[in-house]
Amino acid sequence: MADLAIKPPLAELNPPLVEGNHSYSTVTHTVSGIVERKTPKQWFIAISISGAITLMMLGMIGYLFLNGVGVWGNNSPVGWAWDITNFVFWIGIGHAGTLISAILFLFRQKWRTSINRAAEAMTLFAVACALLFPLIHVGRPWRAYWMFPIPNTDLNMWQNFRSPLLWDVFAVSTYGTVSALFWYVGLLPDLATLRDRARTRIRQLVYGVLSLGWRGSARAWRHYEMAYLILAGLSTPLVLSVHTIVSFDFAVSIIPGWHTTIFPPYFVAGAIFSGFAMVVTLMVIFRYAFQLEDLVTIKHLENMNIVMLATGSIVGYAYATELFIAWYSGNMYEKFAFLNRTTGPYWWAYWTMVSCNVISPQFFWFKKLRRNIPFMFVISIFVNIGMWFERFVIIVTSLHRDFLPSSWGYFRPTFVDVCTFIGTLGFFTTLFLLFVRFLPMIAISEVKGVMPAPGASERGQH
Amino acid sequence: MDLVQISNQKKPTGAGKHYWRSVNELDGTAKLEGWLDQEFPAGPVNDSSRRQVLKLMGASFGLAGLVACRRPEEKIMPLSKGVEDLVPGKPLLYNSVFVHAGAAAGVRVTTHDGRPTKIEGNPDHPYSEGKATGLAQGALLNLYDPDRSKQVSEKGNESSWEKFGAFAKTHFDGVGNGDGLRFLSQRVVSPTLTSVREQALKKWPGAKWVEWEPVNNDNALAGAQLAFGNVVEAHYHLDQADVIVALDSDFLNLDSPTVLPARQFTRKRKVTEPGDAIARLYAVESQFSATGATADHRLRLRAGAIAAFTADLAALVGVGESKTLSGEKERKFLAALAKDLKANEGRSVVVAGPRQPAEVHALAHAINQTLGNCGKTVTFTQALAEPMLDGLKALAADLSGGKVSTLVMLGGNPAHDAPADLDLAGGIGKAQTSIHLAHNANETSALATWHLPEAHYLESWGDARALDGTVSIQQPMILPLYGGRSALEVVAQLAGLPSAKGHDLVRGFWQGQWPAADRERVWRKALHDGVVANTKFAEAKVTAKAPAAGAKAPGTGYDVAFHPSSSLWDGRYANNAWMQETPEPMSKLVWDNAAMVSPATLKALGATQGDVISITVGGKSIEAPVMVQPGHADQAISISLGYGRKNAGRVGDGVGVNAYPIRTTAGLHIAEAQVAKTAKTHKLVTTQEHFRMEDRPIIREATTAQYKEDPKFAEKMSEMPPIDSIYGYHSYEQGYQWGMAIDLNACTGCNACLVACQAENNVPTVGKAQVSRGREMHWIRLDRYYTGTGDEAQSVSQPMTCQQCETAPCESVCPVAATTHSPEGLNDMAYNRCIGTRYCANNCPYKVRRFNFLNWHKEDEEVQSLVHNPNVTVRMRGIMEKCTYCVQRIQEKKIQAKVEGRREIKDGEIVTACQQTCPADAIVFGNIKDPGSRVAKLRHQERNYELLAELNTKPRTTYLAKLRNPNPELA
Amino acid sequence: MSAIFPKSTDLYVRIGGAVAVLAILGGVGSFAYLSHPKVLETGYSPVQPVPYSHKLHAGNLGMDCRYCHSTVERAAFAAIPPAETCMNCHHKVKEKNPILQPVRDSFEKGVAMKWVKVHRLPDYVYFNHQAHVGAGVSCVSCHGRVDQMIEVKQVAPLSMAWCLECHRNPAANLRPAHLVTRLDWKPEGDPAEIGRRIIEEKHIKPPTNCSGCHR
Amino acid sequence: METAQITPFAAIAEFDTPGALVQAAEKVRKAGYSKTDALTPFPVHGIDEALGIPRSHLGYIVLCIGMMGTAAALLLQWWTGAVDYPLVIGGKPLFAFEFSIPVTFELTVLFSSFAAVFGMLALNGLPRFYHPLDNARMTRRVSDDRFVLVIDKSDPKFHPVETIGFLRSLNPISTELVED
Repeated sequence: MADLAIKPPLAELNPPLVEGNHSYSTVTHTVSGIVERKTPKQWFIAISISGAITLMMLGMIGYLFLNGVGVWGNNSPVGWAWDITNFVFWIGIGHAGTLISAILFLFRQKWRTSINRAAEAMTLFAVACALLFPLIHVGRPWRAYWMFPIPNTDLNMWQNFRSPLLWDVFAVSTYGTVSALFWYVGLLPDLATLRDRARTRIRQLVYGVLSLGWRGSARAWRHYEMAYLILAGLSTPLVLSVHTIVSFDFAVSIIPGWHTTIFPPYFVAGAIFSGFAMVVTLMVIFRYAFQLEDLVTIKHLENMNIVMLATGSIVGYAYATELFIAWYSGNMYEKFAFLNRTTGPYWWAYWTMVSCNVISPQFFWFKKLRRNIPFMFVISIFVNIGMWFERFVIIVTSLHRDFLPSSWGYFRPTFVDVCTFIGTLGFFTTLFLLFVRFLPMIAISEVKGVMPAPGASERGQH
Repeated sequence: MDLVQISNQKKPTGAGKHYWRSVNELDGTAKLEGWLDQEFPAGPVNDSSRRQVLKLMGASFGLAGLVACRRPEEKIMPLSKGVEDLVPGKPLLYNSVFVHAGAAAGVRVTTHDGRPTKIEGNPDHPYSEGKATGLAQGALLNLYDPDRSKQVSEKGNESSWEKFGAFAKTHFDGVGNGDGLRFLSQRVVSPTLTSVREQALKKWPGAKWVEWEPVNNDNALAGAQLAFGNVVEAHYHLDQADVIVALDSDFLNLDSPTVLPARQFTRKRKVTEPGDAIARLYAVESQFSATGATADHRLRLRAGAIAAFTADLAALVGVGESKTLSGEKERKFLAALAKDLKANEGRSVVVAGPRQPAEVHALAHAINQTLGNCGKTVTFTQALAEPMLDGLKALAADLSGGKVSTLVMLGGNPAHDAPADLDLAGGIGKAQTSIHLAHNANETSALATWHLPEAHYLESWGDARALDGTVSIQQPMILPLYGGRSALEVVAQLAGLPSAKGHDLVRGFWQGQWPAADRERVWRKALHDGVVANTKFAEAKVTAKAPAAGAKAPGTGYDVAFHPSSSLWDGRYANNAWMQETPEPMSKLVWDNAAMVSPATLKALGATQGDVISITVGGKSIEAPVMVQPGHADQAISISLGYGRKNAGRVGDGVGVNAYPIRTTAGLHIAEAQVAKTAKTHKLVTTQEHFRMEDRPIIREATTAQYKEDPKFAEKMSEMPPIDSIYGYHSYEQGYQWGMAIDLNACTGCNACLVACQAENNVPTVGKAQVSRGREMHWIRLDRYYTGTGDEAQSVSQPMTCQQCETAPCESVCPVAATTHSPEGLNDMAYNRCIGTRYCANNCPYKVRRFNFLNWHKEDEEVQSLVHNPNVTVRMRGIMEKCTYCVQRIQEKKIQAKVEGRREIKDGEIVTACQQTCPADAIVFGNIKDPGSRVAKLRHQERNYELLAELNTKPRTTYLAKLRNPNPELA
Repeated sequence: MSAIFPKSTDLYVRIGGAVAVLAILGGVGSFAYLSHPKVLETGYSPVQPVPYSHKLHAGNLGMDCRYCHSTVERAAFAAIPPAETCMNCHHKVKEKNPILQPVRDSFEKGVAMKWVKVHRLPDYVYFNHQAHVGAGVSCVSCHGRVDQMIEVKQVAPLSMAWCLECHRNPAANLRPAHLVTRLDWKPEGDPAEIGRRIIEEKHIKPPTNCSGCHR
Repeated sequence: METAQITPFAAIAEFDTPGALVQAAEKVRKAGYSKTDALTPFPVHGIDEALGIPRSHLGYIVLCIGMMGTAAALLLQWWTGAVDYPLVIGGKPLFAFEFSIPVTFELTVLFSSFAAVFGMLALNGLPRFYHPLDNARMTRRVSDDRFVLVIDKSDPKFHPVETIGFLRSLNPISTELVED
């Protein structure tokens, strides 16, 4: 309540985070309503489509397991292609969620509250899609468990901790676990809300069990807030470390175009960039679909667009630096690698990447454009495409022409490559649809926390 | 006997699978035949796919597998009787002989429990010296070809040897003095068969015996006839020559024999000190050959113009009157060449290739004589045989004239590969009875009344002469898998000789040649050594006449030159997957042949690579995809024979283009053709797609002069920034430290090492579609780079295999430690630990790691797995594999030394498969810590360099820079 | 409002939780135990086509292992004897015994005996009897007291970990090479000391890197 | 319906704004009640001070377990790589601090997060599916827009009648005596 005094001036600086005249109960009602209302027809249509695509993905994976990695276009020298491209793409998407929920939390960015729940969900589902690829890209998936240090009595074999790929295993699995915990902790109070509003016995039982008997006692809130703060504090370095380590897969190698010291920051920026783009894509759709315009305001979207503008420019700067260093280093292999990227057989991929990632976000310098819903939607899609291409460019164009020209080659995807990737999009959408159907897609209790207190006495709290 | 035994080809269990017979049992008694049959394979079973299933089950079962914990029963089936010198699991070596292009090359065959698994050269044979060509080694796979004919058949219906025997008895008693009887065989170089032939012809005086090989040395023989008045064989001693001129001759790769010339030549090219002199090679040729690539000076001249060039050269060195048929460029070349030759009288040699007409050979002989080379760098002996084309013409005439009632074809595929204008296919139909003996039921078998399965040379007794007359006994290692018989046996049977058993015939014949006293000893020695003592021909003293009338100038059309395929030869190896996937040395083309043209010609044709062109010779035409060969002569096309088979089998059918239809008696080697571009295109697949070095110091080269003044040139070619490891380095001081040195100055890019590795390490083949995806599996590849302009290109070749880096980038990145370093400096690869992330391959700067993208053994039949080396794991899909310096050979020798109580392994005791077979001795393996070892000595030469040393990978394989010895006047 | 869950719920939940934890621990434990090669692999003793007793031949009659497994010192593989070897004696001894009929058939008809393999390594493991016997590793180290087995039984796990134990410190399993087939041999004095001496004179350095056994 | 027969569990009062709750809470503390609590839909600032609830110790728990994570990671990498099966890989040392950093960091974070979450649940005695307060009429809305003040019967000053009376004096929306 310390900041009550300075609320009026603040209000002039900052537009309200919740528009329309909402009270606690109306917020509760608006959000819970989505879950309690009868399922709309469109939802069934949507999920049956995305479900079908998911099934196709499973089919593709089955086909892959039966025949081997050869059903993809991967070859020698291009040992990694769409598989790892998709992996990095999805991991990158994931990062926005953690960033919004953790880093913005530490920076006391209150506007995060109405988008962090959905963003974290997105993180989880993106990580789920990402985790798929390290598992299925190996030649003998039934031996994938050898990547974990499970005590083995017969072989007496362990892992090689010098391998960035192994670091990845630890980083990504940790990231997945922690994000899940963080998300669930955030859900507890809202699950309790749903439990208390539940009419039917089943809902009571399900949400009753899920909410673990949360009752919002002040003594519980105290530990709760501490836990939330700690998790935020842990997730912040974690999220940075994850994409740093992912970038190590390349930076630690010796392949020109991979062996680059700026990868960690460059990858993290790119991850945030792509993640925010995905959040915007989703939010634009769902705030419209569920009439959440009051809670997810144009202000929220604008803020995210500003972040995209910033990170997009950083990424563009990174591209420029790469080229400069390649030229400046005087290393013939390095020089060639980047010349080949920009003018070689994959020039089209490189320039798609540049125009989508560097040029398109520049429009957000204009307030009008960054507050224009259809426009930002289109741009966010472009950015998603561009960031996929960034990973493709880094992985494939570096591999297909390295040191010895005799072993140079060219990569062409097969239909299995394509369908598997499209499949993950379906898988992601399916998970997200299930989420918005059965769980509160906005953090109710947190939003209440940042609302001006209702009238009864003038004394609200922050 | 269950399949696992066969599938993994190890844990030899005595009589595991009985294809086996020890030498002295081979004249097998009925009883032995008996137990052979009973232990014969029940029939092909697709084993690898079965293994696949087990693997998947093993994966999915989890605990279930544990509860039902007892394994599937595995049987051990010992021999019912012990067999002399068979120690289960110990390989047995036999000397035998491989006949190629009408001459013998001694081979040493490794057998594991009765399965021949590897062919190497016989060290005691003059034309092998322990080395073998890719073809000689690859021919092994034909033994296990599942498409080999397994049945005697009459008019396409199943029959049997018994039925055929009965038929033959009556039929051949009925041919009277044999007026209507004709024999058509491949080149006969077997003394025994020759004697049997004589007996047959004595029985049927009216009969005729014709020989035919589509790739033959008629021109050379005719050339000798022209020059000396009688048919003699020229033997070149390249190790005696300082200046060598190859006139359309590819003695390093294509022209047989190649092993001996390659050895002689490279011996003359080796250097130990910067000052050392090396031979100088001039090549004048149409297509870009391995020899041309090695040459110090190369003149590209369309095949038809070489005759004129030779005439001019002859004139310049004082043979015949002077003509000037050649152009400006040629004259400059000629002047310098002639000068160089004159300056090296008695130490030079001119070699004409088999595709050049008799006149060119005659001129070459005359030049050599004038230069006083005869008796020094070239000697002569009697020839093994006469030219064969005329005989075939006569036979064709008789056939079409209906003079032939019975035609016996022993091996070969005449209906397919005889000159088109003779229409033998049509002729064969005219003979009332035609009998065809062949490995596979091929195009000819389809036309014959009787088809008889022929035994592989590893399955049958025989003997053969080398070009110098040396005789080797051909002894089988394995009883015929499909009950085939050899030509020798069939002829003997037809002629009604007392015994038609190969062993009796061969042994009987030779026993007759030797004094009764020590027959047995000589016989055993001959078998043991692989050569029969004192069978060399005596040197023939001949003098060349003044050359015949001058050569004519080339025509105005395109020259099309036919040459054998370096992989399929004349087509007989078309169903051999190893050979199909062995890249053509210059273009790296696999699973196809193409019309090779120069960049200029391609432009002239208005075509791009892969466009199909039609080549018309005398009204007949074929369509072939066109491919650019830098350095090829303009207005000329080279196309290799042996492709486009219709009845080769599952591997060879419909692969490539059949060039025989435009090959006529008039233009058997070089013909004038009309060429036109068609609308069609065809996908050509190569194992290498980029042939420029991009100014990277990959293959380092200098002239001998440059080397002399700057011995360290090779190292200086890459600026090496001082980089270091943050960890410091692991020390490799203890025990053996294996390393390899490859002398680029010796390597001719002949592929012998590649095939040797394939056989030794069970390297799978993947097929055209997969190669096009860059998934070929060769552990050692020969990188080919072109320098200079597209037209006047020079070319260099570099064997590339795992460099066994001390700070291996591949090892650090493997998450499961499947690839680690051995204390002896080997980059170990544990297939059974590999999960297939492919990270190691990505991080390998040499890109020598190979990944099993799919199960390459899916379609294998059981018999195909018999070729596997039991000492090397057969890799399943999803696994990374690579060269291990033949670690199985290292372990074998180490164990042997231990058991013999030796502390040290001698230098050269361990040889890798590639090193073992390299005709040029370009690859040397050994202990680099032993200063006395050959590898250590080579590494201490100044031209030694580490490839990509700037990456600090510390490779154990190093290269010795290439040297050329150009003529200053042409520089 | 009335509570959703009855008062007793939490007690049951906690009990249930405890049980679940125990169950999981038990499951993991038993899996680890069952999957251990010592349990999974040892004790395998299939029925053979002829009830050949090693106890009788190698034990009571005191025949040397190498009489039948003759190649053990010369090759990677210790040969299973051909029927011929059996007949060397059995054409006089028990030449009518019906149990031996399969052996006689094999000998006369040339049909191989179908013995069932007891000691089996995976395809990708290259074990070499010659090398081990030569170094002085006794048969008993891997095969146990075969001379006391009526039916041969696998006694050692033959797992990689088990192999490595010995490859890391072989001393305990070494003896003078001429005694390798003396399954009942007891060293006079400290076996470790004997081992050390043999390692010394024979330069025994068993490999522990991959290519030592996998190729 | 307060009668002497029933066994009370707590006395509770309901407010409609966080401000009101906090004011009331202060009075309750001043009145000497210590076994008190508040049920709120979101963490209300100042309530801890108002009711005199001490700070959470969760941080220390997390720190200890996090350190255990660090140790475990380093031990794992050192023991497996350098002790149990030392293999030369890429010519690098069997164990080195440099290449151990990533995994060590990740495991530290993993352990800490588990500590934070399960520590929090443990400190709050969760999961707890039954609670006497569930029987109260008004507690249903604390997860929506109501703020409830609780005085537990274990409080020495607790008396069913007087405590309720005292609560009424804080002008709540309503009060209730919750049965056990």
